[in-house]
Amino acid sequence: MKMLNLIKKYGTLIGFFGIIIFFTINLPSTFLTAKNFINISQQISMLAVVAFTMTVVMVMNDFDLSVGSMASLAGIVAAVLFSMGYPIWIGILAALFVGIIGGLFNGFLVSIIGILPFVATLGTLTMFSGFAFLISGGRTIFGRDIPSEFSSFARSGIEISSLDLKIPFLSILALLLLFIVWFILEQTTYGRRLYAIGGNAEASYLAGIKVKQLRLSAFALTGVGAAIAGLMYSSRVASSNPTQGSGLMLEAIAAVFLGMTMSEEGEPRVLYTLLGVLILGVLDNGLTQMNVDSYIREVLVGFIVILAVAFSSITKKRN
Amino acid sequence: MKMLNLIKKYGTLIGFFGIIIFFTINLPSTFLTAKNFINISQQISMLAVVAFTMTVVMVMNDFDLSVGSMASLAGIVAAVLFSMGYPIWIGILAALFVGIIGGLFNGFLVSIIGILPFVATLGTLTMFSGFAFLISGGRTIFGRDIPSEFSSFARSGIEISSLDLKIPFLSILALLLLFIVWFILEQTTYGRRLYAIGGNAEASYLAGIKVKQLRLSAFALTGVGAAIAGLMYSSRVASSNPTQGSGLMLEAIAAVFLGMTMSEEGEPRVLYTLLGVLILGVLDNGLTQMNVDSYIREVLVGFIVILAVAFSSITKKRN
Amino acid sequence: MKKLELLNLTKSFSNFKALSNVSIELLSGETHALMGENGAGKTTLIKVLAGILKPDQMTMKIDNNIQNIYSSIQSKNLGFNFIHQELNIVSYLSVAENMFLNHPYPKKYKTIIDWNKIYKLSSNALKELGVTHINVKKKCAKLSTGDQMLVKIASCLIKTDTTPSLYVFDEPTAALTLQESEKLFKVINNLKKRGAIILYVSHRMNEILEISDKVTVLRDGIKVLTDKTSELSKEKIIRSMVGKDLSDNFPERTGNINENIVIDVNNVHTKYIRNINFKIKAGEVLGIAGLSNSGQREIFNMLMGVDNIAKGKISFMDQKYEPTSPSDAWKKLISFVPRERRKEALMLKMSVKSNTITPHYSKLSKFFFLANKKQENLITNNFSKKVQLKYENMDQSIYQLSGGNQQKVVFSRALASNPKLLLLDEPTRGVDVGAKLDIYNLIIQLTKNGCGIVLNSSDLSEIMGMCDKILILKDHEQYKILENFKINSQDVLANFYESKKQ
Amino acid sequence: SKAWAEKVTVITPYLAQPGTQMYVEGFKNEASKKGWDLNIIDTKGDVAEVISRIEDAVNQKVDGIVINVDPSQIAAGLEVAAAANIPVVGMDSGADPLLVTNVTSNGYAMAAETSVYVANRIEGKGNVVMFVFDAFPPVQIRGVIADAVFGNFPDINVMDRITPDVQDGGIADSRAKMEALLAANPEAGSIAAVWAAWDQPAIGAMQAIEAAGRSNEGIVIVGIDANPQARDAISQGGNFEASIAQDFVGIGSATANAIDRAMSGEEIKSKVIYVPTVLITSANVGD
Ligand SMILES: Nc1ncnc2c1ncn2[C@@H]1O[C@H](COP(=O)(O)OP(=O)(O)OP(=O)(O)O)[C@@H](O)[C@H]1O
Ligand SMILES: Nc1ncnc2c1ncn2[C@@H]1O[C@H](COP(=O)(O)OP(=O)(O)OP(=O)(O)O)[C@@H](O)[C@H]1O
Ligand SMILES: [Mg+2]
Ligand SMILES: [Mg+2]
Repeated sequence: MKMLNLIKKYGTLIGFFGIIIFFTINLPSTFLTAKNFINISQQISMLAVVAFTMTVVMVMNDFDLSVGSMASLAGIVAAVLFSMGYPIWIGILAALFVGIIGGLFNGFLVSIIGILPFVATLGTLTMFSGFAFLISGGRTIFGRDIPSEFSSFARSGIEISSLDLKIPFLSILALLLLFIVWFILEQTTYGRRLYAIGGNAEASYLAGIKVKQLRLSAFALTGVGAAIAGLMYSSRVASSNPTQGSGLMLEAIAAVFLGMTMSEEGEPRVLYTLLGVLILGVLDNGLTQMNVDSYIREVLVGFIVILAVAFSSITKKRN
Repeated sequence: MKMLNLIKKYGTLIGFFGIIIFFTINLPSTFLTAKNFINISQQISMLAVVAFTMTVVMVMNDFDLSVGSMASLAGIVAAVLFSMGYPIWIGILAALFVGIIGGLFNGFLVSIIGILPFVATLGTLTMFSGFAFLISGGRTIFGRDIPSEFSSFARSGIEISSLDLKIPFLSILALLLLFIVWFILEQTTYGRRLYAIGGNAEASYLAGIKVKQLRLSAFALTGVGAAIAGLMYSSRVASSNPTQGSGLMLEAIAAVFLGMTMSEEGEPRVLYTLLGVLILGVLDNGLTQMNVDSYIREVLVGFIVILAVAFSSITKKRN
Repeated sequence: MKKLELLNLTKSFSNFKALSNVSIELLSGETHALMGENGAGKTTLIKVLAGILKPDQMTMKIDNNIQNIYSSIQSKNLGFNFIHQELNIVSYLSVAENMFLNHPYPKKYKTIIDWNKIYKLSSNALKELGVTHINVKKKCAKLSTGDQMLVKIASCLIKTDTTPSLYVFDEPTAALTLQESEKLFKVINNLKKRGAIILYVSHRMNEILEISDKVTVLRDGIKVLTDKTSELSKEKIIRSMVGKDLSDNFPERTGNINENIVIDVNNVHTKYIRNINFKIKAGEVLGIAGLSNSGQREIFNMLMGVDNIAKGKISFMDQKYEPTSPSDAWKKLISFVPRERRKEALMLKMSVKSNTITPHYSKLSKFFFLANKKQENLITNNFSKKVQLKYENMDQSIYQLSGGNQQKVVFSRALASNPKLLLLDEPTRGVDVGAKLDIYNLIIQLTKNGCGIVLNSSDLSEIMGMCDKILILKDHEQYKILENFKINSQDVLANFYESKKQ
Repeated sequence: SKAWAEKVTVITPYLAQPGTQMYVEGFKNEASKKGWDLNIIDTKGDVAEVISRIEDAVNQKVDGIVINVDPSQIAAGLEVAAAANIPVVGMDSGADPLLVTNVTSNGYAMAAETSVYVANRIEGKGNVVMFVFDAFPPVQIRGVIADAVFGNFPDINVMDRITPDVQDGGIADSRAKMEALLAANPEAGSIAAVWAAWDQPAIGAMQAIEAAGRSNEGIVIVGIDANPQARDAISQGGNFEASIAQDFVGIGSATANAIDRAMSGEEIKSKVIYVPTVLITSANVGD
């Protein structure tokens, strides 16, 4: 019984440390190094941003399936403006604006019209993706169209010369967003109200919480997060492609769920989401270094998510 | 008030006829022809099969996100066996078997372990896809590896010489599956029980329905449906590709939701799912014939799904 | 605020009048008890005050000034505080945060939450209740129901800019232990001394007599009594709650109790109840009574195979009976009418027919799996007639029926297998007088046919009017069985209200 | 021969493409001859992940990296490799200063050869359907060349320029698109030719034409790549008349040789290494 409870509580965490120890033993000189972890932090930065802001809606028991398309769309919007000769800041602002509008539209459908988040964001997923193709003409926008100041952002960072390390700007940006989301969710009345809605919408309503407005705005936040991730992606690959974000949605949701297995009552918490993202990123990095087939990695990831959830308190067996 | 209720009840259907009339006017000689509709029926046959069997789990208020991966996996399993020289029937049986096992695994996770369908099938989506890549080595299996008897199935049909028409086998197979699913859901006590579970799982349990076993078996059915669709797909393109099914899941779910907007109490019904699939297929066909950008089509599809759901009785405004 | 008056309050749900023309005057420094049977309209009145329900008609006066309530926020701003009947706890938030659910969080530098202040304010509020054992940083999920209730109560004591003037408690002690209740009473006394208005709802007679200054009794949405507590007695209150013509409500029991034993429950324990011992003969009605949440639900769970039997044994129709799921029970011809019909019995969006035949599909099938539509229609028709269901056709969705008729569908479902044992958990809840009578007649008919019946009801008159013997539960344990001929209302009430005190 | 096996990593987002599989095949053969410790990574369409995997490979201190994706999009990864002095060779990827060299077929020449073949076969007049894919640069340039060739014939009309959905491999959607076009243009001869920038859409178009019972209208279909399915079709002497065989296996082995030279410290002067191609028609398909 005690054993089982321990697994329930710390299973995912123990698993995470197990993975780290495994890689450290098998890759003695290259895995557990500052450089490698900086690498990982940069590789996961885009997924992390989406997962962090996805946490915001999942706190209310909602979903946003459209984040991947939104990331693609935002990247395309910026790139098209760049290619038309607009300055970088205009491209970025426009992309963020698209993120807000798209997010508000999701929120409107979910909270005002009352469509299930699953259906509403399934619809907008298709719409945003269509827009991304439409605006770009299906093309990848690359080369001279992308200003080098924009793409060099993803390649630069803060040098710590004493340690011969460079902290990439992408990682710093992800950290910043982690802090913002953490601050919003854990340190503001707004965030605490979101948790109340997720925990017991009826109680929240009875306590006079403005459920509709809060849901609306939370979706807007998630939209902006997706747009930022799209910009980061475009900067990293110095190009924009109308399908670039398509892998983000499922992975972000998986990361939040992995995180939820670590929290006390199975509620989403952004710091645990970070751990969820890290698990996915470390697996990717370590298995690549061990020359493990990338397909086995995929099977493993699915299996680990299922295992973590099965043993956690999110899963309630009916007696 | 009356008007609104009419729209609520028949909105999607009216919209469907509107679309048909629109295309008939704009494509006078080529749209509303037997030949074109036979074409459409063949083009949508794979999506239809997945959507029909997806209806089975959605009747219980569940989801299966893994159908796309399962379709890919089943196609790959068959093709790999073909390429190893096994006869066609073994390849097909093995693919169906994989469908059942995968479906049962989903059912096990959802009903015995108690994981939310969303999370469980998100995990198996990743796993099945990984297996498909693993087994195929990431390759498309094609050419001489695919027996011509297998691929000619999708190119053949029943000739109706008097009308100079050929009813494709793929369409016939989809119709057969429609009949089977319709029969199971509407004519057997098994199907009635699934609806009861969807109506109120707790009440069904207390009324003596074996909720766990039924959920388990329903997921198995959905798995088999996905496997059949995968085989159909492989036959149609005379090849198997580890990502071939990836577009199916979201479209199938969208089709079921479109169908739900037409049923009286917003419950999924397989005949309405057929209409949902038809709406998607007709849009594809008609807009392509009108040379409308495929991207605009995508935006339209998303918008139509949202519109249909927003006006239907699935959506309840809270006061 | 010195005086709060509600005048001519009427509230109906569709055609059903939950409150008609109720007027009530609440004074500062007074604890006003609101009493009445289940469904009398107490909670409805409270929800109107809280701005959650919109009344059909009402005039509210605060210190003789007319005041309207349009929303829960407005009600809060008037300084009204509520402990609602359903425990509205967000279990994964901390105790402190639950207490701040309806208050703005204090801020540092106007931006970040001042957690220290929150913890301090909330533990102070708890201290005011005399509660020191609850760590305000703990998650509410970790607390007992009683502690959660204390948290909710304490949250009304949090100091904010509007000074609270009205405290409304809807059955706060239902889940509390004796000591916890005593603490609460002290707090209420404190509040009273400070000039607050207290509106207090409870089914527990002793505490009403102990702490209230005035009592108002509602019956079927009508005010039947308001008086000083000192002028009242327990008997008088009960009589006005239940109504004088109590006995007229119940049809004559005819037919004999057969000597054949339908079910013999021999010292059974489950995870949740202990020492259950009873026999039911063919045609006999066993009543179950006790304070709410004393194990009533768990008895049904045991009989239906929802909870497994841990100790003891049951024999049913002279055979060993060890159900592991409700489907076992239905197969043996044990039928069940669950307590909460919307949650536990009905598929609201499905038809009368589907709802009637849900447990009987296997019996009605052709070739084991084909749905037999003819039989389904026949059964639905027959049993709908039998329960005198008012409906348009059997394909009509259930939610279109009135509450009473919904309950009749649940009954016709239970009868459709011609059960040997019928389990009824609060079968007349939210059902009007006419439908009630229909249900009672059905029960009597069944007993004539030799069906055994287990009837749980928190409506005491129903238990007394319908049962041959009464099993009294106390703290999830069988307390005693009262045989019919000895039963009078005073006896039962004594067991009810006082058993816990001993 | 050497004291330790050299570690070489091949990273591609496009392993599902038959062409890529053959490059990799040729590369593998050569690598096993040389006794390399080879790691092949498929990022399944994700370009940013290619960068991540390059970073991992660099961190793992491999001796050489081969990529199969537009280098301008993975500059971040190439810079990391360059900083660690690890040579990176492109396998049909595109030229880039950060690449030692790029081994490929001449895409301009292939597109020119097939489009001119079409123009000649239809005698410089009629409606042509083009299947293009501008999102992938090597394929995009083929479309540009074909546009130019067809544009130079006044009587050739490009009636539609279709970008098929390639998520499922490209055949099925191309077929559906072609079926719709055929339905919209029912008169015989209304479509003279189909030019596809690679073979899958050509196959889809052929299937659509056969299914519509219009194989005898003489619609000329050409593709590029000459994959086995296309060769099958060409050998049957139907509408699918020509494709261009890139020597995929040859590109793979040439890439292996190039990275081998780079790893041994040799400086490779040419930034592009072209491997010859062959126009495949029914005349030479059996060879
Ligand atoms: N939302 C609603 N819709 C329809 N009827 C309702 C609704 N809420 C309450 N009722 C009905 O109004 C009547 C009064 O209910 P109320 O909850 O006020 O009773 P109560 O006196 O608080 O009973 P209890 O002692 O069981 O809490 C009941 O018959 C109930 O079924
Ligand atoms: N949503 C609905 N659609 C159609 N008819 C409805 C709907 N809701 C209620 N009705 C009808 O309105 C009438 C009154 O319903 P209501 O629920 O108010 O009855 P009631 O007086 O509460 O009865 P009971 O005491 O049995 O609960 C019934 O005939 C019912 O069938
Ligand atoms: Mg009440
Ligand atoms: Mg009613």
